[in-house]
Amino acid sequence: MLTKYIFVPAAAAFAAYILNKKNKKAGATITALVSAYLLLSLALIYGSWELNQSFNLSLMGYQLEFLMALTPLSWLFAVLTSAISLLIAVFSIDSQADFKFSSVFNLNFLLVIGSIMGVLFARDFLTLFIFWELMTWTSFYLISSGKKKMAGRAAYRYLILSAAAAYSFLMAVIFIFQQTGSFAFEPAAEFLLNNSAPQSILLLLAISLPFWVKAGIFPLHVWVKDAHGNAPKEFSPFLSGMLLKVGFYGLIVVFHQLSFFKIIENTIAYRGLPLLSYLFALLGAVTIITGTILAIRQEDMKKLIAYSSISQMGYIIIGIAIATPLGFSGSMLHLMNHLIFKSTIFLALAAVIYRTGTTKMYEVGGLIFRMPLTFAAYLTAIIALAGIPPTNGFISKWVIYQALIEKGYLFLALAAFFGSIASFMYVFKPLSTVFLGQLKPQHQEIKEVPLLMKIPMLILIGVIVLFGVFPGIQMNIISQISGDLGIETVNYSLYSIQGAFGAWNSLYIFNVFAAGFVIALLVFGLAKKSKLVGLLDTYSSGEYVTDAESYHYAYQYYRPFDRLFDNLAAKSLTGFYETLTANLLKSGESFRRIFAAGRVQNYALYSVLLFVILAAVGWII
Amino acid sequence: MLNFLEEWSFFGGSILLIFIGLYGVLSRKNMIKILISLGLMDTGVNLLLVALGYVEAANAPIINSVNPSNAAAFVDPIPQALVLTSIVIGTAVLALGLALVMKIYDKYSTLNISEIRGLKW
Amino acid sequence: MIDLIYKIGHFLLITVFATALGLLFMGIARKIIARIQKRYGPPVYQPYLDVLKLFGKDAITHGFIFDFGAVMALGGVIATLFFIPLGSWQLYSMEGTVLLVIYLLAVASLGMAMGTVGSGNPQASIGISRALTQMLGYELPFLVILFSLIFRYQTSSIWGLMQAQAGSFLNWNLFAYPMMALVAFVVLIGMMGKKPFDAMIAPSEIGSGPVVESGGKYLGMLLLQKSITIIIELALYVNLFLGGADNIFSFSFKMLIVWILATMFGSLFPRFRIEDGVKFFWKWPLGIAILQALYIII
Amino acid sequence: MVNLTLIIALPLLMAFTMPIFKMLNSKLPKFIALLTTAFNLIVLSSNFTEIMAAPLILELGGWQAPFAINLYVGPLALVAAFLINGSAFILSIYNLSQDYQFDDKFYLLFLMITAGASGMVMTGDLFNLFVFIEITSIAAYSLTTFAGGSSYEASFKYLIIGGVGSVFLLLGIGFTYSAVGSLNLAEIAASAGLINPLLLQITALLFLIGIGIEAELFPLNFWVPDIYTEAPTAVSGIMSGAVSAAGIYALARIFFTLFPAQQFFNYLLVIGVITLIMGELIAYQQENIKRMLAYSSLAQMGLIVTVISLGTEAAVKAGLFQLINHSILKVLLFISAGVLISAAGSKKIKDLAGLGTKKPTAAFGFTIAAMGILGVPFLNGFISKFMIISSSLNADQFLITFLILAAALIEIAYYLKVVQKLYFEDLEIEVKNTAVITVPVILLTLLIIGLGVYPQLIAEPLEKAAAEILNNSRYIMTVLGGI
Amino acid sequence: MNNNFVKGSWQEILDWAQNKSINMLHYCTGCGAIELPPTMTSRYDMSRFGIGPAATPRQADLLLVTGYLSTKTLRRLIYTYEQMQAPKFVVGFGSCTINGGMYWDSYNTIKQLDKYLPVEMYIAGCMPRPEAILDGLLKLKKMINNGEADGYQRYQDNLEFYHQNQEAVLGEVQRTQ
Repeated sequence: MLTKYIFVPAAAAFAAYILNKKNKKAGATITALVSAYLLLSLALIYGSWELNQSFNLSLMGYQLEFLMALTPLSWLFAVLTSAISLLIAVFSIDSQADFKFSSVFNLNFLLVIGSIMGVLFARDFLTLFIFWELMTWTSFYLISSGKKKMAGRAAYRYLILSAAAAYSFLMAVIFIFQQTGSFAFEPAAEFLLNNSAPQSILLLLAISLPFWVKAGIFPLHVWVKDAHGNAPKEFSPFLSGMLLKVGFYGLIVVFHQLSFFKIIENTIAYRGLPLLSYLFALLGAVTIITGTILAIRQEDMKKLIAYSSISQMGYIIIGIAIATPLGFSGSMLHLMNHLIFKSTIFLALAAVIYRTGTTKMYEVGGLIFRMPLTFAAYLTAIIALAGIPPTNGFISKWVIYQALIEKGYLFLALAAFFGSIASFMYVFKPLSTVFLGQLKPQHQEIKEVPLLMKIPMLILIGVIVLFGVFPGIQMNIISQISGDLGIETVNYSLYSIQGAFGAWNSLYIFNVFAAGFVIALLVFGLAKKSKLVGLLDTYSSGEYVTDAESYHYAYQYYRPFDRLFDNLAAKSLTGFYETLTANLLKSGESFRRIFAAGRVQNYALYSVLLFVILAAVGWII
Repeated sequence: MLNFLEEWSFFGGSILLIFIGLYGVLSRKNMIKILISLGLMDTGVNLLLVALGYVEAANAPIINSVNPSNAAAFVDPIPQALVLTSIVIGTAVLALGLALVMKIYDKYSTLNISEIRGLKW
Repeated sequence: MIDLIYKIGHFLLITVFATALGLLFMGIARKIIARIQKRYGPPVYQPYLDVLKLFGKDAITHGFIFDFGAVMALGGVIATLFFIPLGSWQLYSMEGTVLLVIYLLAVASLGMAMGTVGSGNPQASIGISRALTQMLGYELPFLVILFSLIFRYQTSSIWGLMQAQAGSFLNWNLFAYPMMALVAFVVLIGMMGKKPFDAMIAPSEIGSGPVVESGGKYLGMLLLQKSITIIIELALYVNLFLGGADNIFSFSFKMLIVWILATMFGSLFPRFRIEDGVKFFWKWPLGIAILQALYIII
Repeated sequence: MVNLTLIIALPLLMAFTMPIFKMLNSKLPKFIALLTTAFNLIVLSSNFTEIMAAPLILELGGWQAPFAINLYVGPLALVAAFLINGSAFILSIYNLSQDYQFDDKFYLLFLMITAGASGMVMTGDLFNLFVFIEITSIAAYSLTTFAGGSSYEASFKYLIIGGVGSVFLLLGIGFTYSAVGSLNLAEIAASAGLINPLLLQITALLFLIGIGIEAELFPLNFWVPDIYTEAPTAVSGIMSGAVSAAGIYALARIFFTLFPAQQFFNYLLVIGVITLIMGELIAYQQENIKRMLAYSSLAQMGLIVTVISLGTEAAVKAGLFQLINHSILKVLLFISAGVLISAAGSKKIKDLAGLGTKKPTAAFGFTIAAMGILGVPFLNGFISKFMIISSSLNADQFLITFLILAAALIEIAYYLKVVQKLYFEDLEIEVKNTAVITVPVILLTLLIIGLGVYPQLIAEPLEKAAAEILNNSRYIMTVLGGI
Repeated sequence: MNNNFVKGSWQEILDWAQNKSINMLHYCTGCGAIELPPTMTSRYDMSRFGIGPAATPRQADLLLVTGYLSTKTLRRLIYTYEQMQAPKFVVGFGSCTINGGMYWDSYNTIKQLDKYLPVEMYIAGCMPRPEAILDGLLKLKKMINNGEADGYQRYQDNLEFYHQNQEAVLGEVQRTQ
């Protein structure tokens, strides 16, 4: 009974809205309960892939049927959504104390979860479109309830972009509906297959446009920074964790289930890969580079992490686009790992924002002494993001590298290497500016976040390390998916994955790492005990340091590196979109000035002119 | 020859009247002149309507002692009925227009229509 | 079980050997630089004395993260040592070690970075930000070289790459792909933070960079970490380009030659500014590496 | 089965006896207006099933079809009449709680305008149509002046354009009469072949301009922004909800029955698209919320005309459904905008910031209506947008579909700006107390969501209306009864 | 303070290591600083004895006070001295550190360095030449080797004495916590 996954959250949403009016914590607890319930019931129906459901409706003379079905891919995404929303809900029970729009937030949050479930289980374009629109609208309201003015503009730009893409989707889908008579995926796939190649490619591109926008790939990534940066701190993890991924779900559906790859098989190929999918991979590479360069420049922590999400998305699209078994499982692995460690980072930063109230990095510092657990969560997460061995981030990147090197795509590999190495830089920046360095006087008495906010962080740390050592858990669901989509699977065991050039045994590495650590600890213990000294007692060439503010190096952390890219960052893509819309609407303004200038005699004159023109036209024809 | 002139003098006259009225509405600056030319257009159209109903050498469609109902030659009564209602409507519109002009005059203290630009947008 | 003990014993032996060799190399380097500057310079065993002195001195700490950083740096480097075949000693023959080594080195540098920035001294943070920028500079050409090597020999384990160069010295990669070897040499200098690329520990500008706050045993541990890193990087270079060696002595001899060359090369040039360093790395070495890679792929 | 003529007769009667009611008790006129509109609704619904079966012809004055003035009430006319009287009913509920003191004259004109609009929709005779158009416009001229200030100027402009338009219309009627000799629509349609093509061309254009003003087509609709902005809320509501719907009906009736030549439909198509694009572009620029709504309703009219002039049955059905949705949504928009304006004391959008919390019902009404127009699923806008796109696609007009979608995108842009201002910005101005409009808002929201979730409600009447408007031969047969 | 509980032999090894490798923080206060570069470079080459410059007090063992000391500089000097770690030695250059030298009657110089910091050794000369510096440093290494250079010990033992002298001249001195 798949519709229950949509209607339970929807019903709970309205209940949460009403209850939250009275007591601030009620809304978030309801969200937590609902997502826990979803997670549980999803776990129970694992494996029953034939579960589907359809009901048809004759609407204004159109025979429409709405199909819902459970596939391994949608099961995985549904589990991820409900897991992440459970953690966020538990986190936001306390963190919404000071949040003005908390009841609207919970209402929309549950509606977003419900609509995502709808999108995932939809097997026909109309249901997909309806729930996709709902998801866009509810996330629009969620984003605009963030920081004052900027959140409004960010959400506004996000909605216009996704609405334009959704309309192209609608046009293409209705065109197919007229040809095949039904909205379901299968007949559309056959029709597209035996249709003329360029036309079906065009159609599929139009259908995949909203997925490109939602996934934040290069030309359409403009909304991601502002949306994540200004969304309320509880929603950013969900936004960058899950909403970006739903875009990828769509892309996978378009590439594999609508047989996009089979269609472009025979087009001209570049090194064994159809040119179009190589182009997508190239787009992914460009996304990595732009995302990384712009991430390094950011001063606002959430914007920095938003850009890092964009660049990580580049990895996933590269993995999907090169369509090799290794590539696909690498990108799915990275998709899951990215969700895990990205939401940990955002939760950690949300905890920092909850306590300090600011998102600017140079306004905080030295929080490790006041918030050690948040620091630990953040540290594990960035180790995973940077792709350092004992964590899950490295495995997915390693698999993607194996896939790239196996086929010898140099430029894609170059971008991937650049992305992962540069991620050390923008990952270390918040660590050193927010957590290390000098502790500001006004943050002296900050306490650690309340218990309910600690639990999700702890769970996520555990999951990062767990998947880091035993990737096999993730692999068996991925192999099910690739089996279902017709890609042969990569052989793996509980703690090792067989790459193109060698297996990867993460348990072994973990033991060696621990051994090295023990030796170093021995060396440290043998020497004399060291004397603890305060933070302000540091070498400052003899000068007495009194105020921590001036002694904390945080503003423009990588100024020398940024100088290399000053001109590139200046002409950002958003400027291009802004001017495009601005002069389009200016034409409206000039249009009005010519015609509606307020003189009634002109209006009368226009009616006579219309008569004369039409008469002339009629007379000529 | 005569009836041709007769025939066309009605149509030509009324259409000419309409054009004069139209020109008045489009070009005059003074609001009252605009209203007058609007009235002119109305009368022009009414004349045209009546002219349409003209029948050769027939008398007015009024049944009284002089020409009882069974007389053959009546001018077509329907356009005249139309003209009646349209005259009523024309006068109503003009009266309303004049009242509006008075109100506008109170506000802008001018009758020149190009100066009344309150609603530029 | 015995095999485990054997392995641990072997592992400890290698760690001690590498540290000793590393410190010896540092002593030799100081001797060579002194000789170039026409002065005698400290005795070759000077680094051992420095380490001994440092572990004898008292030390101050700035809290838990300061200690944790130092331990993680040394631990990471020792763990990386485990995966490098030094001559005949091969502890770990599993595949995929080249990429793993690059990232494990990153663990060590991240540990050191976290510890030193934890000290709260801005000079340390500036040093680390320079180090990371420079790492981005030299890491890119190096990974392109690795990409082309792995693609050429279809294996990503160092042991495999070494075997591929067996036979006469003619088919060492140094001679098979001379340009790539040259680029790798320049990257090696950058990786070790030798003279032209040592903006991150510039004593005059930022008071010896990251290590500004670490005295006593912390400086000692960082010195040990530096020595093992030198050994690892040299070993990597020798394995990849000089065909490794069957016994440890010829292996360390090859390492010595490369080390002397690097020191000499290093002591001639003034220090690069940070962004010029990155620009340099991305202009010539990266260009040549890409050309080489294209040559191999096509 | 009450005689349908009452729908026109009763409001006129009540209108002219309004001064008497005022003398009895000053509050009475409001309730009388409410009662009459309610009565109209009851009469209409009682005839509903019977008209669905076969269109009803009512002779006034006892004569036989071609001579007498007859009312032709087909399914389309019924739907339009329902729309007009429905919005009048809702607006009179709104007037109940209105704070500004309208005396009996307002309600007199209000009933007159409803009667005029229902008359326009139901008449089967050309001149009768002209008379009803004039009644509606005169009522509209005078109703706008109730808001004082620069509304005189607006209604004067409308009067001039209306005057010129009525002259054109009268000329058109004159020429058709001279050609065909009868004013009955069916008679003219039956003998359409006789008129020489040149004259037919001219008369069609004259009608196009005459009724185009009422149906707010491109060059003729510059009175719309001034009137909707300056008029009191109830008036702009009735104008955009009912009167423009009647205008569209008249346009469709004339062009589908009298001049079914494809050439005129191309004109209408082009004019409609220009109106749509022009309306949306200018609406985006507006600071004044009522002017923005005016341009948006003008653009929607353009959209409806474009879709209907596509000519296929699916297109006409989509156009009509959009017409119904548009009226409901616009009435709700104008009501909530009116309350918001009186709360903020100014018509500028930027002063409406932060009213979401202070005026929840009005802000909620505005948001629901805005989302309805923008086509959010489970609301009525979505179904009509879906039908418009599919009908224009299978009439394989790709460019038109693209333009419609682009216009819809611009529409999203400017509605969102207002919705965001309402909810997500903090309040600067102190809020004046305003009328309570919970009843109309709830009624309309239920209607919007009801139509959105279960559109089958009006699927069947729409089908019949579209079928009936398309083939005029059936129209002639029913009216003339095969003479 | 941690000297006594460690066995004698281990301390000897440490002293031997200490003298073999001394990190020198040359605090260029006065005119003597210019003498140090020649001692370090190829002509006299101080580094062959294991003595090299250190960038920060944390890494330094030896504090060279190379010339006259104004009161303001003394405050910085004391703060740097306290930032240095346990086996630390102070060497004064020239007569200015001994008895004020040519600034003997100026109002703002420190006449006798010994009152404020425990000085191991003075190297005479109104700025000693590199040979003198080398000779002094070699003597210092011998002292360290046989454990006589216990300046830091003396500073710890009679901390009170030194603090009073410092506060007498400087007023309130900020101590590292």
